[in-house]
Amino acid sequence: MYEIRFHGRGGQGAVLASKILAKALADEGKFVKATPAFGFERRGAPVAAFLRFDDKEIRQFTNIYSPNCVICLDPTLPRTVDIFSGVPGDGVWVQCTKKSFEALSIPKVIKKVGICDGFRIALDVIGRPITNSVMLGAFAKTTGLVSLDSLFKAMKSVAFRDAALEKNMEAAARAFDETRSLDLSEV
Amino acid sequence: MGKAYYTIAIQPEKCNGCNDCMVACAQKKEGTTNPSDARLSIELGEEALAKGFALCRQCAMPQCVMVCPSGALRKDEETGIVSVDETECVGCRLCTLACAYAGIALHPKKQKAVKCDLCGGDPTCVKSCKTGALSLVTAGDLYRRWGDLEDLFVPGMSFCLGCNSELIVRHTLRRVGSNTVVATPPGCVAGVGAVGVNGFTATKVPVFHPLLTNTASMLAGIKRYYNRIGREVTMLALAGDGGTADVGFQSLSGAAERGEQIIYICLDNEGYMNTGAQRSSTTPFGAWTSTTPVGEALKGKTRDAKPLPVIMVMHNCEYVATACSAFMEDYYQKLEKAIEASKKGMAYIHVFSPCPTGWRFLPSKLIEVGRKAVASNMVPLWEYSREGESLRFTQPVDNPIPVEDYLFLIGKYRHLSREQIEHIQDMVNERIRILKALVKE
Amino acid sequence: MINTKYLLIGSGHAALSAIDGIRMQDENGPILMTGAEGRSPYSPTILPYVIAGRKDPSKTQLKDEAFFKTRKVIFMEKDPVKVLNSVMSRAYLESGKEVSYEKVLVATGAVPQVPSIPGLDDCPYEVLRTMEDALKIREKAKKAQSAIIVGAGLIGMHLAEALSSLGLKVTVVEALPHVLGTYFDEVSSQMIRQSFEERGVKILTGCLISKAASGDGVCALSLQNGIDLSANMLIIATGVRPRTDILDEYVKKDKGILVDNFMKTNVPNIWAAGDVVQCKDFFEDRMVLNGILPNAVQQGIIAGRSMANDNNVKPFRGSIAMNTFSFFGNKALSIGQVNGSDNNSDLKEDIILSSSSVRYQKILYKEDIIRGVISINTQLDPGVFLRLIIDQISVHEQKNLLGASSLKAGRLIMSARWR
Amino acid sequence: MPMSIVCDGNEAAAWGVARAKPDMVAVYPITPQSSLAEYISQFVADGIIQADLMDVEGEHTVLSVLQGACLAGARTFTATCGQGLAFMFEPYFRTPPLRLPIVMSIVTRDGITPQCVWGGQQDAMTVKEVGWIQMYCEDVQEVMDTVIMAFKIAEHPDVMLPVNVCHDGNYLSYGVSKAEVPDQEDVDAFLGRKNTNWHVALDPERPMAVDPLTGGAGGAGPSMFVRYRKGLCKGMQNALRVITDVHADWARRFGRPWAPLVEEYRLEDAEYAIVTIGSMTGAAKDAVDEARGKGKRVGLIKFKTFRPFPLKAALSSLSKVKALGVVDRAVNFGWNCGPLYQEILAALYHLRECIPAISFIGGLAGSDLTVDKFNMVIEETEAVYRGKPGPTEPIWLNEKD
Repeated sequence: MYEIRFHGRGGQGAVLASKILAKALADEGKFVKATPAFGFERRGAPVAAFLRFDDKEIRQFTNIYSPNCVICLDPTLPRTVDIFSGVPGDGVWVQCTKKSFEALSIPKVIKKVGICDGFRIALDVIGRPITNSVMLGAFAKTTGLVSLDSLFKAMKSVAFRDAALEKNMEAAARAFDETRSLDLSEV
Repeated sequence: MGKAYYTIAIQPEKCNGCNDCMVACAQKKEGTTNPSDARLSIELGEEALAKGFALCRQCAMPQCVMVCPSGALRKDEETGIVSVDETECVGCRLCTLACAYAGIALHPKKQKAVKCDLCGGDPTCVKSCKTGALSLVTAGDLYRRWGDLEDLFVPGMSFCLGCNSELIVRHTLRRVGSNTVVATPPGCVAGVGAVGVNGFTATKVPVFHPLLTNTASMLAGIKRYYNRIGREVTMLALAGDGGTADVGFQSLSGAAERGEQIIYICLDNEGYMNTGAQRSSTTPFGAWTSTTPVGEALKGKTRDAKPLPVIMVMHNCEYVATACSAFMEDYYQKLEKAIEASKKGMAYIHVFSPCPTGWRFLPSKLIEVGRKAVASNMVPLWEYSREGESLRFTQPVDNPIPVEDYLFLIGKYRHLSREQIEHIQDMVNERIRILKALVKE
Repeated sequence: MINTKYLLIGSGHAALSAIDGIRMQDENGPILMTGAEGRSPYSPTILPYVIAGRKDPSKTQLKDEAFFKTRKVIFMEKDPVKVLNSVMSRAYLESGKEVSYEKVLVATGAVPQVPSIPGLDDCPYEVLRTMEDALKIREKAKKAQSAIIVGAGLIGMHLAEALSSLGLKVTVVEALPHVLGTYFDEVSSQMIRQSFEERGVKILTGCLISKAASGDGVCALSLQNGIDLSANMLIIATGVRPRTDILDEYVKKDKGILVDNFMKTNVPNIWAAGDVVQCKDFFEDRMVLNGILPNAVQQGIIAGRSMANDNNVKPFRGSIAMNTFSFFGNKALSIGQVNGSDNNSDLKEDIILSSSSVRYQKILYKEDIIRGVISINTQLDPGVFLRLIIDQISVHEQKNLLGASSLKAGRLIMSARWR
Repeated sequence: MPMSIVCDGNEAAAWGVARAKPDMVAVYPITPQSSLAEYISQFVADGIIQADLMDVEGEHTVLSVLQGACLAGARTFTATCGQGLAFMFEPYFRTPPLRLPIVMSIVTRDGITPQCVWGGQQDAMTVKEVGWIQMYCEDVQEVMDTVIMAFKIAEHPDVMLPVNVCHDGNYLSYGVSKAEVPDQEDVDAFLGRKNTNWHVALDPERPMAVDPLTGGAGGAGPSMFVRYRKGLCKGMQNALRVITDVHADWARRFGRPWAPLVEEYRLEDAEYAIVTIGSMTGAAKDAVDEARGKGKRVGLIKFKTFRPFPLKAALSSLSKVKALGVVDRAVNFGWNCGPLYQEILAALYHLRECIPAISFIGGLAGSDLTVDKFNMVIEETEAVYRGKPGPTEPIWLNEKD
């Protein structure tokens, strides 16, 4: 079983991202379960979403406390939220940032880091700093756990507001191209 | 005395001003085709519905006959026709002064009074009218027509002696007819067994108890489904003021806003009269109820009644009217409009329903209480239709009697102080002022 | 002794209307009506027409036997009440009979008012109030060539037309400046006067009489302005006064019997209606005499309903002056307040005047409410205008049309108010 | 071909509604049911649901219009929770005696006060005594399937009662998982011909008085009233059989054999068991597996049908073990325990022996019932099984979160 925790701010689409990824993984034959952390939908407030997938059926519908992977949709969030809480080790971290690897402080529990200047891509392509699709592209590139095609397919089945489907796919694709990853176990 | 006679009735909205009636009359009575020779006259005003009629009503107590100094006018006790004996008329014209309907005039050549004699009982004008604006009816005809309709409530329901609500619900259902689902929430109508008791039903139509709170909602659900399956069934609420203005108000408000096709009749007896006369929001200021009692410190209700019918006007209703059993013809006309309006949306009629038991007056005074309520403007009778877009007084009261003439008929007001009466009079004046502001000139 | 529930004293319009008023509420309560003249009920209003020969005196009856029969009324045609004992609820008739009643309506009407003129008592003058008076005048007129009529009120002017139409040379003497001054304003009054004068009737207004004398089939009057008049007939038509002489001192009277708006006197079981009463005025807060037929009918109905304990009876709206007056084929009408100039300066007038023909109309308004109408030969429905005045209907929007096209406007306004 | 989707529980319920083809739906939004209201509205807008959508002014009216429509013959659906359910209570508690087969999802939510918009089963548990059938779902797919089955159960002539399909606010309402939307023709065949008001109707073509005054101290009233009451109780008892049959039929047609009343998990050789209800069961099963991996003989009993209380099925399962840990997501204030626990105690009276049981209360106000929590439940239950005296008060699982 593989557990992913999304961190974002209200309005960036973390919950939707977890849904899209769940669909994409399901399409690839995985068993999935995703739940958002619940709260009021205030813009800008830290939010989290959880996703489990496995090759066999998953039964538990709970939050995730020791994720294998942390996807963070907002560059400022690591300063206010302990996004690495409970990561047991050998963790994967996909971060939206324009910083370089060198400028990141990477905790010991993280084995692999993927970075992507999601804000710039989102602003360039979508016109708004909504980074969920972008960071799904970054996740795909970093981990290789899901294909870009599956993500596109999942996006198509989600009702994007403002008919922004094309732009979201474009943003994800560009993120896939631009994401750079660093495998610390090889360092 | 008391006999019902024939008269020619006019429905102004059907008249197209063709003059056929006048020409036919002139031909018959004067041998000319000049409308001005006719015994009836219809003048057209500038607005479509404005018509000026001059036509004898064959009054029950004809003033023209009573003032005639010459003995030339008489009302036939058998046929009811008021006629002129031209040989005895001296042309003094006092009869024309006595008639407010312009129903009698002086013949310009003969200098004798002339008037409609119903052509002896088969009036030419009515036959000539193609639009059906003119018809020959008896005053009693209306009542007979209503009487001929089936009473869809069973006899033997346990209403109080002289109950106004019984009068209204029986007449209402007669007119609305059997293709109807009746909802009667907890209240007097339900309390007397309108839905039935212990397995016996009290109506010949489908009937049910909604909750006190959801009459309009339940009817809306039924109606929507019948619409869905393409059946036209009338929804009729017979509810009290508690189920309408108090706890039932939210559901009524929502249904009106959504334009649910319901005829909603509120029988406003100004309190919870079937459970011991407790206060409701339509209980008027100063009234005694068992929860607004009269004692050293309190003297009846301390707030004015909620003006529900006016509130309903501003509620997307198709039709809103007030009514009173002392004016049954007025009620029937409103009921007919409500039936039509309910095909498009909500029709709401607020019926003033004096309660001899809970208000403390003799059952025999019921109609008098109703008349004085109207005459004092305590209960102004009006209607509003979305099509007409204006409020209209159906029984305008130009010189209202003082409210105390009404209040003192009723036990629940017996304790009122001068200040309280003045408060009520002020409230009545203020509400009439507001209503008048809603009348489109 | 006769016992009755309702006693109606008088057989004129007021008493007859009271019958219908009572029967609206009480179908069977015994009603006894007493007349004075031994005739079927008739209206004094018809008498000038009898004199003129336009009405057969045998066909003046207002109600036939069937009327009394269907309404279960005992009518004693010639049993005038002499005294009414209000304390004992008894009426003593001139025939010596006694009637014990539960409720009584006094509708004794009025009697002519004769001014005190020196020498008049010795003159063979006539008055016109009863059929007997009318027949007498008619007989006398057949032999006479001329007549003097004192008083240019309705009766006087009616008589002037009647006698003139019989070929008599008629002179009318009036103390006031205008004829029919109660009902018509200066302009209309002048029009009427002119019409009379064109037909040879001599009219002297503003004239007071200093003395009367008679002899040799001729009556002579000396006027204060020095004019002397003489004629074969002298008729006094200076008005009437309520006939209250049958009442005892317990019933309150002023000029007439004082009644409230339900026609009740101060004595609980006594009502009064018609010419005998003094009642509320429609426009002003004062008690006025009420010698007007339509008012008498209204009062009779109200009195009857009130006597029968009809709780829904609406109070009398107050006395409104009104009359229709026909002269030489012309039609005059007067309702309500017609003189805006006097003490009613807040009234506004809307006048139509035709100089070429006898045609005049004046509508008086107080703000948007009609207070009075005068019409001479214009087209309007008198009853409709009366209703507009009584109901105090605001006619702001229709004022122009009311003046220009009174008939149509009146009908439109009234019809809009019917159901 | 069934459509495979990944959706949350609210969308799954909406798909269930779509396949059941109701005539009228009325919804008033309330967290965490709102997205269900939105899905339904969107489905109506898209023509996926061809029902009359009554967008009314509150839950009280929601149920009222559905009662009216149902009395005229309509198949109806709604959903609510928490305060909405409380506001609806007046018409809610007359729906069963009116014998109206209305289906309503309760997207369970904890009660106020303190103010709370998160999951918990306090709402549904509070209204359990008035005659609605209540079924609690564990999974997204089960929500969809149960909504469809609910119509068949409600409208069964032997039942004629309203059904609540309960799914947990937050965890199931927003929890996403793979699900299959059955084909319309298959559902049509499963539900059969619709006949919702054969029994009670407001129709001028067959006039009847619905709900006359009945009762009083003498005459025909009291016995008639008792007849109505017994009829309702009978309908409830019949429902147990019908629920079982309908689930069996569903399994046969669609290949998904949901336990209709009570589910047993690894109970056959269990010495003690934990008892669950709703979406917590998944984590509980994982905990049982873990414990089994450590050699502990623990089993699990899950209640799907809570009303009517499936006494026979419950006894059959409960009697297989020697100690019980009952986990509730609501509070029974009167007994200082969880409501399911209280019911289990009542059921246990029917066994001649005394089985010790502990009341656990967790998952209130959206709190998380994780595998760890159930590990603790298993430990405590095992201790009681081993002879340790059970606690006299409930154990509050999220007390120290």
